Amino acid sequence: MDLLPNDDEMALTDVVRRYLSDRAPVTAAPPAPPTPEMWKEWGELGWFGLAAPLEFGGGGQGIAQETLVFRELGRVLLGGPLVATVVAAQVALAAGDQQLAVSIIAGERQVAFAHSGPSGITLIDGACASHCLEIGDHAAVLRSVDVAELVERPCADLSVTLHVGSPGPTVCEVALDHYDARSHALVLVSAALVGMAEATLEQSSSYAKVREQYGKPIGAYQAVSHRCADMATRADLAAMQTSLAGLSLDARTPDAAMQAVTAYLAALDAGVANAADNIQNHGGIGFTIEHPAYRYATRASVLSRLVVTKRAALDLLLPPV
Amino acid sequence: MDLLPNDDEMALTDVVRRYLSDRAPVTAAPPAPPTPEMWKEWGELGWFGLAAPLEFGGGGQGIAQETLVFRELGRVLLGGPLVATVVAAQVALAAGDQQLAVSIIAGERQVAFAHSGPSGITLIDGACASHCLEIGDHAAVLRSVDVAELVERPCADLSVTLHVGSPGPTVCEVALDHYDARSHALVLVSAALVGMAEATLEQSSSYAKVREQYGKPIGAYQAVSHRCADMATRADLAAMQTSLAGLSLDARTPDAAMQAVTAYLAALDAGVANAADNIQNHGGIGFTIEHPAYRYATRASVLSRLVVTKRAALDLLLPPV
Amino acid sequence: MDLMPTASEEAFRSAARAWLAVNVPDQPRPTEVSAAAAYDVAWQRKLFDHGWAGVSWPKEHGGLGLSLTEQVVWFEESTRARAPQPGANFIGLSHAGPTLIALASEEQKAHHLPRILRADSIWCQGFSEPNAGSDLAGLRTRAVVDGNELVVTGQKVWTSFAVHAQYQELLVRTSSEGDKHRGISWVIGDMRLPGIEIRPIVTMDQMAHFCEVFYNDVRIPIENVVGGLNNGWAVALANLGFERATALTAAQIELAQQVEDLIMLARETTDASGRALIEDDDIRRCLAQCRADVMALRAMTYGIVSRLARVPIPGPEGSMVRLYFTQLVQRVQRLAMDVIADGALDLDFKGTEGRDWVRNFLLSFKDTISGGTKDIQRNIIAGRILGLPRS
Amino acid sequence: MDLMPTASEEAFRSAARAWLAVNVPDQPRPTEVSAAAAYDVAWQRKLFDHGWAGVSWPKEHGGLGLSLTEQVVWFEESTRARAPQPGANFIGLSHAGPTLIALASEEQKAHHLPRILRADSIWCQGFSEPNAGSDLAGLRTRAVVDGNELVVTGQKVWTSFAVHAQYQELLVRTSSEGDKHRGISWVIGDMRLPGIEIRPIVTMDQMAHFCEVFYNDVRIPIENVVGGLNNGWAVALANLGFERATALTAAQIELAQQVEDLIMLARETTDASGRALIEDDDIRRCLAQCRADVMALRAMTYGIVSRLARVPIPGPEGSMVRLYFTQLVQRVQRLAMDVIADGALDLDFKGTEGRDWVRNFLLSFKDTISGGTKDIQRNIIAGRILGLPRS
Repeated sequence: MDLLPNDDEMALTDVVRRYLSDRAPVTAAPPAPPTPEMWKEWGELGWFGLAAPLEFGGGGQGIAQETLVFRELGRVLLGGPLVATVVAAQVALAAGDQQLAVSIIAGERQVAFAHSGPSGITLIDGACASHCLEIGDHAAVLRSVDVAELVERPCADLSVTLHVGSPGPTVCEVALDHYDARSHALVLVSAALVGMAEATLEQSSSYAKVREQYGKPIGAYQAVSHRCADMATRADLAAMQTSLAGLSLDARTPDAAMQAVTAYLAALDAGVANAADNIQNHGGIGFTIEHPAYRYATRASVLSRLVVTKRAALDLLLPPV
Repeated sequence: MDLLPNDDEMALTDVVRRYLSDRAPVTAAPPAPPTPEMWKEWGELGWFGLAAPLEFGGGGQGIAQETLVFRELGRVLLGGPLVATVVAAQVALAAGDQQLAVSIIAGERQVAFAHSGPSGITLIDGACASHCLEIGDHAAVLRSVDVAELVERPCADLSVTLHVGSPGPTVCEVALDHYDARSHALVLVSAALVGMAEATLEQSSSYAKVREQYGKPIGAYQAVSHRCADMATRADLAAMQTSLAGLSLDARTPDAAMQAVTAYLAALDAGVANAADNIQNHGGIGFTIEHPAYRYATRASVLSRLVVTKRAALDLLLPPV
Repeated sequence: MDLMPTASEEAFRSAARAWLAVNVPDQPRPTEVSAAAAYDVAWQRKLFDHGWAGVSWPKEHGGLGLSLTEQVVWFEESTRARAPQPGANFIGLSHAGPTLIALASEEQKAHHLPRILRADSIWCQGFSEPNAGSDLAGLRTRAVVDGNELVVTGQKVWTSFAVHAQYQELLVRTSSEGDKHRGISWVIGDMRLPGIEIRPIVTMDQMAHFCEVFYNDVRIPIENVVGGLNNGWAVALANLGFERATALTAAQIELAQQVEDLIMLARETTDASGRALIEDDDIRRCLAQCRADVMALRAMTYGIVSRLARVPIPGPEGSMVRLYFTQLVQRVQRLAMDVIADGALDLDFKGTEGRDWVRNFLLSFKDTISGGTKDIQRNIIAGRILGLPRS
Repeated sequence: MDLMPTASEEAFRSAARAWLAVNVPDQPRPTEVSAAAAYDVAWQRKLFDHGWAGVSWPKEHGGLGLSLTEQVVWFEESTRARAPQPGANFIGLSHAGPTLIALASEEQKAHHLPRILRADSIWCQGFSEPNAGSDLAGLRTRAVVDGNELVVTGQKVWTSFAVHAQYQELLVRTSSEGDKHRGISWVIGDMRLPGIEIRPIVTMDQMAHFCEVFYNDVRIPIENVVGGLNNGWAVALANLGFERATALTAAQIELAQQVEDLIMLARETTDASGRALIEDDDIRRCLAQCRADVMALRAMTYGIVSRLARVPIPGPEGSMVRLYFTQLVQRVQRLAMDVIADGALDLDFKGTEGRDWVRNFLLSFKDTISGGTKDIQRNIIAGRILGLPRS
């Protein structure tokens, strides 16, 4: 049992982190959705199939390793339907549509999450998506989608797009019993939230050392320092549980699905609460669009509705009788 | 609209407070249940019928004034079935049993709350009770009871007694529509909890000024001082809402029952959370039986189950559909 | 203790209710800030024209000369009728106005107070600076006396409606000697003077609720100082006291209404399985808790009014109301996101009565920061109410 | 990252599970403290006799010489089998023992370690004093060197099992010069020496879990100092590190079991209307949240074990575990009071598996105080992990 990265895994983290700090550092202004060119580049970096078999262009590693990458992507609030795309590749593989899987893994297609409702589907972050993925209670369904035919709505997170309308036909459908798309998605969302919780902790902690009020750095006040201590505790709890959940899915342990839901609950709490505390620690500048702090709060809000809500997650952990 | 005591009301508070600081100051050791003699004296002081008509030995005042007395009784954790006795007198009056009412108001009888369960009734604080009061969903029922025939159990609050067994016959029953025994009881419990919240705030605040660690009074640390600020806020909120609820019951406003439930929710939160914070602020000594701090926590636990639980109170405020 | 309204309070309530029933505008307040300000001005002017402006303001300055209780009754009735909030007129009506009433010269009062009530002039606040937030007394915007003028240089921030305001309650440093609390002056600043530059700041709800204001040798007549040169800290404290006491009452009552709207929404909204959200014990009890909390908040505010009826100077108790209220707003707005469910992703989602639930949620992040952070409120409670030593 | 147990870990788990299945005592641990101590000693001796004592202790001192992972496996299996917890042997096994292993002389180790493992000697702790709680380094119990003896005078408090203990890990002031952190020594104290008086302290669960210990010219051989004279602060810090790292693992796993017991109880208990408590969405989700929280706590502990496998010195991370764990205990115990409903009034109420729910609830008030308050844990996290300035 080892929840910390080994040397290879630390190298993986480093490569991703260096690429992102170079190419996609977090900004106060919401960035535009990733272009198909950028997406292709990320596919070449292996982000969409790290846990997929080598023969389909995947990385042949595990979901545990994917969580390390997604922590980094979360840390800088990288845009685009990253989680849905990774999971969609596995759905396609599980359904036997290897060609689709290969093109997704290669970064040639974006797949966005969709939620069905009375007025059709809502596509989250699907501005450039060719397909959409909906995870129901029993199965994951992959459909084609033509974004041009959907109506755009403004999203609470302006770096995320929302489209409403009708999807195209079903391309493949895989029972969760066969491939647990929900758990995979929850663990990747958790990893992104962990990265966000860590990033906001770092922002608060750095700011508390330099921002002065009443002639002292604000980090010398327990009101601030103890809030930071709670942020650190939440982030560590969520990070460790997310690693454990990733490893559990890879090992197909009997409790893997429960571990994934638990990771999501811990990471959601850390992502949401740390984002709010980070805004609080920054004071006025924290709730303006001139500092990235607010984007962690709006992104956490989106992630809290990407796969299942918190209450639905609790219901998975202890179902209604 | 005036939620603060006028001169007469302040004088009432003063008299009670002076009597209690003389005769029944709060102690670390749990005191024995009040004797019949003490009870008689309290009856003569007017504590059991302040809001009852003068002709039955009552004080001819209102529930609002009763809340001022019960704040003081709560503050020193006075023992005995005080709330049930006051409410029982009104139940007897509403049922037309004036003789019983007069004897209760005079302090000649103690009436304790009872809860029915599969194994009979549980009598709370009824060591010297001649009757027991059960408030159901629709009516308040007063029964005679012979404590000698019940089995004693140890209570989490050692200054409170618990007895289990069968009650005697029903003496009177009054629909809540006719006399809202539940709201009256909730407001008096709220007042006691407010007194407790204020007492624990005062204990913490005093201790924080004199207890030193690392060469400073602990009240100079925001971890402690901000906890105290939260205690003060809870106590004030609960105090104001309890006064408003008492006045609303006296004025029979349409929202009086809702005001009473709200008072209970605010006061329960203040009583429970302040007791816990007070123990925390006192450190080690706080959770021993050598300081009164622990008694506020155990008493709040008893009061939280005396009339309705918190969840049941929320259900009164917004009933299940 | 007394619940019974006086006959005149009752009469005032009936009259207000009757007038509001037919006069509240149908169209909701616009979301965009300039349009919202125009809407606020129109409403305030209508109130003035019909004799409802300045309920608790002195009659000689155009008010109704009634008590704070009637002011609260007005807030209650106007929220009940879903009338507009003070909005852009908030600083004038609840900050600057009361300060002028208490401390300004007769000339200043005669000039400014009716204009505030008639919404002829919008006021804004110029207190905080980039390096003087919680530590407000650390402000550095300098005002040098030059003849009978003050020459102001510096920068303010978090100024609401700076673009729309005619006047500003401006705190400037007029002396840098001795304790930082001395040497501050409270000045009536005309926002149209040369040398003032305004830059709107967009907050996370994508609206420009605040501005930065830059002062480059702005010349203000020295008679615009209120309460005496170098005495501005005391003036500002009184002002903050007003804010923390009852100025938020209208917003508090509106929050209670939002909770009722949410309960309604939870009855109307179904989850994926077709069950109404209100049938979920967990959601229902969260809503019930909010209902209790806004009711108790009302009592807490009545407590403040009761205290002010005895001692007419706002004490530190307002910090308890503010601490409780601002955290409660955040709790209610977070719960709203659960109730509107998938709507929470849609920035323009409208609920009952056209409420901007998502923008309200986003804007609520500011509540425990602006007007004194929750940490500062706790410092005030600990220090000034409980007498605990300073940290 | 790696989940797979090694073959030897697997073998250890199977063997432990098999042995525990037939050896766990039927009778529950008595509530009364002396009877509980006797019960703990009997169990530890049985473990020793069957070769299960000191899983991660060195072989040469009677342990099994296995890794910390196997130690955690032992805790998991023994809690799963509802075996007794270390109880009275906690200080010896998790505090004093590891400290002696790290820093004591060969003679001291040879004498004490097997006795701890065999439960021949119970150990207690002598750290806190009435005026040295959070500020432990402010301790004043004096030890004067007199020839080859220390003469100890003073008072300790919050000592568990002082009445039953043979030895004590005792912190005394051996120098009052310079910084208060220097001049402290860590001493092996024999609790049966003349001049020691013990007074039990009853806590709010009505049990005597703690004692005050008074020292009147107690003479302790100077060779009982461990880690060098005046070097006790460093020794104690290492010791606290052990506690905050993995010593609480057994208690954490037990908490997970309590949550499952509560879920069971909520299925079996009905409310006044005859509905099972588990059917209430609110109670069910509170229980689900606790289930998630104890699972995540386990991951956090594995994280500590993973760190210790890389750097075998406990770091400040243990404070995060302790901060989270102690607050979680209180949350679980409070929820338990809701689930047992009217049973919450009855001090002797027994639930599933004979758990003392009410006493556990009462005792949980101490959890965020003893072993370093939650405020102190946050100070450590802020200062030593995040590098924030001291207040």
